[in-house]
Amino acid sequence: MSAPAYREQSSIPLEAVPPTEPSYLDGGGLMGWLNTRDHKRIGIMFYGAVLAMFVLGGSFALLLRLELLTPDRTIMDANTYNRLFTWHGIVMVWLFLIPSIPNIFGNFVLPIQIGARDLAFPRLNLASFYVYLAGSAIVLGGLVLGGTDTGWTFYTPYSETTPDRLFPVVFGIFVVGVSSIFTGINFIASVHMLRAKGVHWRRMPLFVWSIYATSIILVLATPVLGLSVLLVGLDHVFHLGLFNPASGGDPVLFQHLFWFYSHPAVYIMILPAMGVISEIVPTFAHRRPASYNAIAFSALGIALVGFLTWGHHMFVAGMSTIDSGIFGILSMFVAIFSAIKTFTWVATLYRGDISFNTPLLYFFGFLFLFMFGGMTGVAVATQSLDVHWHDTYFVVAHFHFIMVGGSVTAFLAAAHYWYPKMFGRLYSERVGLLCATAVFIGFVLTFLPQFLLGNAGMPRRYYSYPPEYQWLHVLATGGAWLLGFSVLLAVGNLIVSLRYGRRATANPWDSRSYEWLTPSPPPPHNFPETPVFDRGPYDYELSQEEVYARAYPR
Amino acid sequence: MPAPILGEQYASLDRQAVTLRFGMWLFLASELLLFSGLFVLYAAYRSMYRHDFVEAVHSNTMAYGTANTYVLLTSSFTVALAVFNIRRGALRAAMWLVLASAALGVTFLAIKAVEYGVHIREGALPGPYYHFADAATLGGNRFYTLYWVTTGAHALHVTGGIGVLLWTAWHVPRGRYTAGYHPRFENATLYWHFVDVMWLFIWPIYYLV
Amino acid sequence: MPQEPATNHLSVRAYVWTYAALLVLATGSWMLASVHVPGAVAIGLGIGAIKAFLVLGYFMHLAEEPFSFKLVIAVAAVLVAVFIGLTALDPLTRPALPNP
Amino acid sequence: MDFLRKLLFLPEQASTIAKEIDWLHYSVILITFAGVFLITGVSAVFCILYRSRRPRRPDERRPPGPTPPLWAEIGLIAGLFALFVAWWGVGFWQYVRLTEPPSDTYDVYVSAKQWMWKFAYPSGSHTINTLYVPEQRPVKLLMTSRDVIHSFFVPEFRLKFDVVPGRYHSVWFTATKPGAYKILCAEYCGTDHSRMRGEVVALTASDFDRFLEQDGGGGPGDPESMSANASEPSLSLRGQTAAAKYGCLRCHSVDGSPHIGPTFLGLFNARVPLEHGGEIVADAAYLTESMMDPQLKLHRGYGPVMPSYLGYLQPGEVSALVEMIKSLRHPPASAPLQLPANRTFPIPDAPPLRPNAQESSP
Repeated sequence: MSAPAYREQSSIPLEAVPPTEPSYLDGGGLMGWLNTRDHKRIGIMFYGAVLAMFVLGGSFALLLRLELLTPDRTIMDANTYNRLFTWHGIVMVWLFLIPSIPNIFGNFVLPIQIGARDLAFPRLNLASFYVYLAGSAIVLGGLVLGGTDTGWTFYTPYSETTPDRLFPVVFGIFVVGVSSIFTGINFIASVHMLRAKGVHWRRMPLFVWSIYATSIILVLATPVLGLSVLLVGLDHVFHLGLFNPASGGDPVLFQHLFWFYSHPAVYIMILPAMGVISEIVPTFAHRRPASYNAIAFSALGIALVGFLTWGHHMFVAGMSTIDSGIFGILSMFVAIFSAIKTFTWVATLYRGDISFNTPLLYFFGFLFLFMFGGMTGVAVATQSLDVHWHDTYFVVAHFHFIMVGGSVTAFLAAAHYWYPKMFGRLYSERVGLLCATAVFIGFVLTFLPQFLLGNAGMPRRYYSYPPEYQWLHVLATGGAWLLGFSVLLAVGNLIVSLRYGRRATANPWDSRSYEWLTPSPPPPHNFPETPVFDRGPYDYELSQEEVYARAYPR
Repeated sequence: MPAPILGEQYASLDRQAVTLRFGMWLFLASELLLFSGLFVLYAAYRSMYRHDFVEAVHSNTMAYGTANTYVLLTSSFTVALAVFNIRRGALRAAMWLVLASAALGVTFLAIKAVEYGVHIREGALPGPYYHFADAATLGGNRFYTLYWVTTGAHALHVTGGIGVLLWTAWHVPRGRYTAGYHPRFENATLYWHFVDVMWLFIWPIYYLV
Repeated sequence: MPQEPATNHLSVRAYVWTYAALLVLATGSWMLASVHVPGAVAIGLGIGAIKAFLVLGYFMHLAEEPFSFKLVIAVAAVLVAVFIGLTALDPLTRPALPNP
Repeated sequence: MDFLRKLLFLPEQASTIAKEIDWLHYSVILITFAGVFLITGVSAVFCILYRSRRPRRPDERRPPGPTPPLWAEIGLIAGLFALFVAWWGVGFWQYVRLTEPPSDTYDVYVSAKQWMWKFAYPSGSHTINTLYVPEQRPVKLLMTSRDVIHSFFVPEFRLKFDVVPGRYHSVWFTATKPGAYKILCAEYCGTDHSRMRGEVVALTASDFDRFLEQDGGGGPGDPESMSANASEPSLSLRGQTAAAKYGCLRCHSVDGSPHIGPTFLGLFNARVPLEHGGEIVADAAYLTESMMDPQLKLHRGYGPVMPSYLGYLQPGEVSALVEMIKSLRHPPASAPLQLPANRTFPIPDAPPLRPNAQESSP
């Protein structure tokens, strides 16, 4: 039931693969890190940068919630508030959520999970990191110089006429997009070309499938975002009026362009999270996923059908009724794929051999919140209901259930799940379980009231609001601060364990997936010897010894 | 002649070459979606201003655009021949063919510059600067604004492509490519072809129909 | 120094024929533009697509590449079509209260 | 049901459509809730039933676990899909009803700007931030914006639609009972977005008539609109001014005689034969379109000579012109203006509002 059970099986994997080399963490000095081509080191560098962005975006959120404590001014004026929610959106979406799981855990784990020594284009990978840093610097620079108050959606014609410093911000987003495309190309090429002998398509771990599906979106949707925000930037600087009705333009067209990226972007954020969950559930239930195909193909389904649903953000924007209807039904298809995944996860628990560790507790939170978010997603995709809910707190709550309840919870789950592999230590299980519970409670407290606020008619992006909404806002603010502190505590637990945690074995969770075949932390070239696989990643019917024997034939 | 470096993650040079080309195709797919946004705008505005757009197309400088089509098609041909030659190991021929393609690219830009000059003189400028007498409508304004943005983006890509071609040609005599292993050479040509393909769609919608 | 290509790569003749076909198609599309025919847009874009197909298949050697390469371009092309189609459908089917 | 509505914090149902939409709302939310709790509950039960009870051994082999039968998977997916499609069907049907007004509506022109709402009534009066409508009668709003995108949102009516510059959007509703309801701007529009609020005041038929009669001078209790209104002629009068200003009357007569263009007299809602075949009802949509893109659907028998007025006509002028044409019906112009235009009235009695509706708009 609890963690100590693992102590007894400590040394077997290590004996099977004796660590003959230093780990990837050792040596090289500062330049060895900054100039590295090692996907694991690049992943760790992304970890640092992305966490910093998370803290930044999170503190914006806490300030916003503080302001909403009272119906009128609490700590800031309307202009500051409008800037702050814009920054919160921009930082969280582009600088935290999009790169978070793919660039940290995807980078670190994906090559190992396909049995490769590195990604296909290691230099491109490093370039992706520095391009990301440069883009973030430009965005943050633009924010420091005065920022922008358009909201992260940059709707025209407001964004074309607002007197703020828009160009550096959108240009920075464009640059960050380039980094995303680099990463996506790298992942797709690696999955196609670098799988080790024996890892055929249906033997890939499910996390690889979801990162692969994510990369398709990264490569094919991001350029459209780059284009549309640059066009807005150009309009802002040169007043071309591309989307400005004063010169015959159509503001709704910008929304088409914007959501063609930004709806699939939601799947960029949630698909990797689903991949993490698809790894955690079989590992802790110690059994094969109830249906491998269902999870793998629904990931591809989400990625591709996700491209066809962008119009459901525009039901009341003045889109034609026929187009609305088409987008409405296409949106329902995506929900089906997510439902398939959810059922499969739950079915995997059935008659398993379940050990209850922090990642599984996070999975629990994820399951509830993601389903709630997903089902309210179906609700807001129902057109007549969306008319009432559109641009209210209901929508805010819905996408935070997916983005925070889904992606951030899965991010924390992944941080705990792969922690032993990345750093060779175990975190404190007790604090971990406590934090997972606190994160869940804080989250529900923050966002459940927001559904009710939305029902009551509270529009989003409101600095001041009718006083009858106040007590729900107070609840949400309290929850937000609880959520903030519990996330900090969870991260603190991981940081403290870097130094004080017990040493981890190669396979502390008794998993069968490929990344647990290497020592913890892995050597620079991932595998002590080139693996040749004669088994799948979820073969729990094999014993530990067989598992090793079927990956390293002698 | 230095031997090509095999990355530790690859089983063979062939595998590495295929992967590099595959990466390039992925990048091209990404670029295609970038241009698609501009085509979307064209399609949408054309459906809003049908008559204005037809009128504006006929007012456009068709001779320049058509000349440029032939220039780009020819450069595509020469750069394809360059690949043919490097596969045979005829390095010098390959280099000269690449340089010829780059020269054709410069020709394209020169014609484009002259054409832009015509537009500027006629007042067919984007957005608020538009005062073109032959298509003095809001739709005409839309058409030429999109025209400038689209061909401008394309011209930027052509400029980048010329840079890549020159860089590639510079490396040919330095023994970077061999008959057996030249994925980066092929990637440079792929990029150039892509620029050509985009023009194949820009040309009819902005100059012909 | 020059050696025969190792695999079944294209011959010079194939390149020349492709080039000739491209020139013919370009000229054809140009001439069509001067006579007014119904569906000129579709014809113009269709000819453009054929030309693009030739360049992709032969000049860019997509025909020789593995299936995965073709799939990448096919998926991208389908997405572009959907993107253009569903977006242009909106202004085409809006109620006619266009502009104040 | 009312209990459920309050539990969900939904505001009261004050339009005809609100009740129907709420039915869908309840069923979607209840099924959603049930599903989420059921599945989470099942997985919690699994976690307890199948928890690991013994220490791990390295030579342990575990059974692969059962795979759910295919028919169960397909059945579940198909059932879910049917449910979603049913929701979509109902939702889309209601959405179409929301966007397509009945024919006999009372029309109000809405123009939004940062950060206020202006409502212009066919009688020529207009009000700021407060919209007066008759109860039990369909009201159509023709909305446009003068600057950026706004969104007209009345929670009690379950009604929201973006107000986009450069275009007219029409929405309609029927208020079911007298009262005052919040108008909120739901699309972010700048600094005072959250203060861009207003009120819909639904009046009984007799009160509304009284409002119309007395309102040649101004909206009740709204000094700003009153002063603005005192010198403001009716919409159709302003249409006449606009028609003179843009030279419409040089080609279009108002007395029924054909000229370079078709006459305005009796044009509204007449069936017009088209140059390229077919015919069309000359409603507000067609008239507006013909001002912007005259050649698109040309009246048969007239040359393609009219220029486009796109970009020249101000937003209010289009609606004024349409109202003007509307007023010119057969028999010849008995009363193009239903109200004496420039008379001032004493401030009318406050309409009967419910107590909670007294909150004034900013």
